[in-house]
Amino acid sequence: MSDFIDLVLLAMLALTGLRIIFLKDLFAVVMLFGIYSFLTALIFINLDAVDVAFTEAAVGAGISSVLMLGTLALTGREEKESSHSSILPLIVVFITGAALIYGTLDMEPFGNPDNPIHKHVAPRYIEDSPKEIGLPNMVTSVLASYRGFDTLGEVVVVFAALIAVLSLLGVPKEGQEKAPASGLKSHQVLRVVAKLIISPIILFALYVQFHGDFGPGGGFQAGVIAAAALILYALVFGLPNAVAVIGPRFLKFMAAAGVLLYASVGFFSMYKGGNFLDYNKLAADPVAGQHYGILIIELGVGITVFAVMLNIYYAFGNQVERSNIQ
Amino acid sequence: MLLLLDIISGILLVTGVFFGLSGAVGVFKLPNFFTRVHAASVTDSIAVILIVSGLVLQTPLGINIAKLLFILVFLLITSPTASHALAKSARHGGLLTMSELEKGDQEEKAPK
Amino acid sequence: MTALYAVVCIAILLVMAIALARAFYAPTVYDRILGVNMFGTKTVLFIAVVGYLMGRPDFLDIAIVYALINFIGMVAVLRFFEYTAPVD
Amino acid sequence: MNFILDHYNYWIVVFLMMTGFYIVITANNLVKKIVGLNVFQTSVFILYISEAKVSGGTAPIVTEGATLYSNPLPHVLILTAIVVGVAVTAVGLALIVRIKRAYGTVEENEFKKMDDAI
Repeated sequence: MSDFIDLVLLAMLALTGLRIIFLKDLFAVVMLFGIYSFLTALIFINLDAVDVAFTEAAVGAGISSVLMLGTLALTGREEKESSHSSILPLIVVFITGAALIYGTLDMEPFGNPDNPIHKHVAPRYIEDSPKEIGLPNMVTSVLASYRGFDTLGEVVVVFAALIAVLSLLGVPKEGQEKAPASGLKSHQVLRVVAKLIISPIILFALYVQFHGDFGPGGGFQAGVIAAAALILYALVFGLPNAVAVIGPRFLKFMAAAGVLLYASVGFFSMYKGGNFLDYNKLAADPVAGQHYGILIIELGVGITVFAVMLNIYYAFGNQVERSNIQ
Repeated sequence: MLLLLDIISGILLVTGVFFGLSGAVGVFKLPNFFTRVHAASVTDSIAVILIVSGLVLQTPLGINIAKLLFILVFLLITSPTASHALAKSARHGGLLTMSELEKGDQEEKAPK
Repeated sequence: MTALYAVVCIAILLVMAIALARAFYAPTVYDRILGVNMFGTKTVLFIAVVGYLMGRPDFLDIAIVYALINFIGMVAVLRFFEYTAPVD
Repeated sequence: MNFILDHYNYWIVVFLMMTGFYIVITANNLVKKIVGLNVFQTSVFILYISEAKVSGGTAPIVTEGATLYSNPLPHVLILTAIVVGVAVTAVGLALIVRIKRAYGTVEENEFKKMDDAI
């Protein structure tokens, strides 16, 4: 049954990818890209990667689509007719594809438990991490503890992306008294419903943040979901109102604070006599130390991701509103 | 008792799926956008109610029931809202209803 | 029960395929959005049922996220229309 | 039949990768190029997650009665890759917005022509 679902979902995915090539309306392309992300996440669930599916659904389908729609509002919907001839690219693509297909023939059969990838470090993680870390979710254990330094790098990359976007687009000004009212003013029902559901979304984000050790979830996903709640607020009630709730300057501070919180755990464990990010030293009992360490760094990840995603949205939304006024 | 629960939830699931399929057919077969959005949104809501309650009957008491109920309530709030807002937006965007089309005897001017 | 879940899964996949076809070939731009929205709702149900089919129903969180993102995506699309009127 | 089932995932991955590649090299519009890049990127994600799957296994969250778990390591790599991917997409889109402001167009051939004219 699982194989059958896999077949059908992958076929749908391939068709969606093919359709994206031929559509000239960029709005339709972005809509199909949203479906594409949703389908990818479904495939991840079917292949047992629930944490990844969680991230892809929230980040890939949610934030990317919103950002792409914002860009389209600035750059226009129509793709112009291509001036290239499509013969040469087709030849290149077919040759590369044929070479890759030839390469896959040597690959291990899909799903076989004896594949080399399952023989090296994975058994160590699967057998020992519940004892060493004391958490049921192995993905969180590996992400936050065994590969904690790697994750610190990722968080810094996300932070750097925020700096890049802000230096390209600038930040919306705070405290404008005469900010033009915007938002979906004519949709009364939508405004009432949005008011109703924003607080449950934030509550759910907190649940994902702190339940990530036991089920799918964690800092990355929780940050994005919390940002999505405020993006919903900004979409329905207008950007100036959202900026009044959490301003971009405070968000910049938050993004840096999350990274620093993460790094400070590392330095604190060095101060306690361990290596960088060695949580065993954080408490008398190593397992309890791991718990504290993972809790704090997940919090740092969540804060940074929330601040970065929301601030990037602010930067794009500000551009859209400004071009709308002119 | 357990068998009875199985039968009830089976009936709920199957009817839910039936409504889902009929909505999907309606989205293709009906002639006008407003009739299509009607088909999609009404059957969406009833399918969600039936399928989720069918699953609730199969779940032991615990956090999973709470999650299922949260999904149910959330979808029941947001899905009709989205359909309503979409139909309203289409109306402002210039789509005409069927009766208006007959009255004015003009072709549906559809933005592509 | 497992056989029933499998049947329900296949039926929902069929509905998803039809909604996908609507999103591929839409007479108006609103039909495309309708297809995408319908696809999203059916996906939520699909995840819930697949959890029961695989015997691990504790992954309903993902279904909640789907429902949420689907709604936000919808609102973003409507907001997009405020800026660029879809009528030519 | 077994041979097809064993390699089906990889073939679809190659197909998607080539789809994304084709979009990137043929599209003139920069937004579409970004979509193509994302399609390409997602195909790599699916490749990693397919490798991690163990038939008959379950999601790598400890539960009673399960002995066979899928490989958690690729999941971790891809989880962070998705977030970084979106951050990179955001930077790309910001660049596109600036290009639109500077040249008035986001079609590659058009602003290349303007560059050559200078």
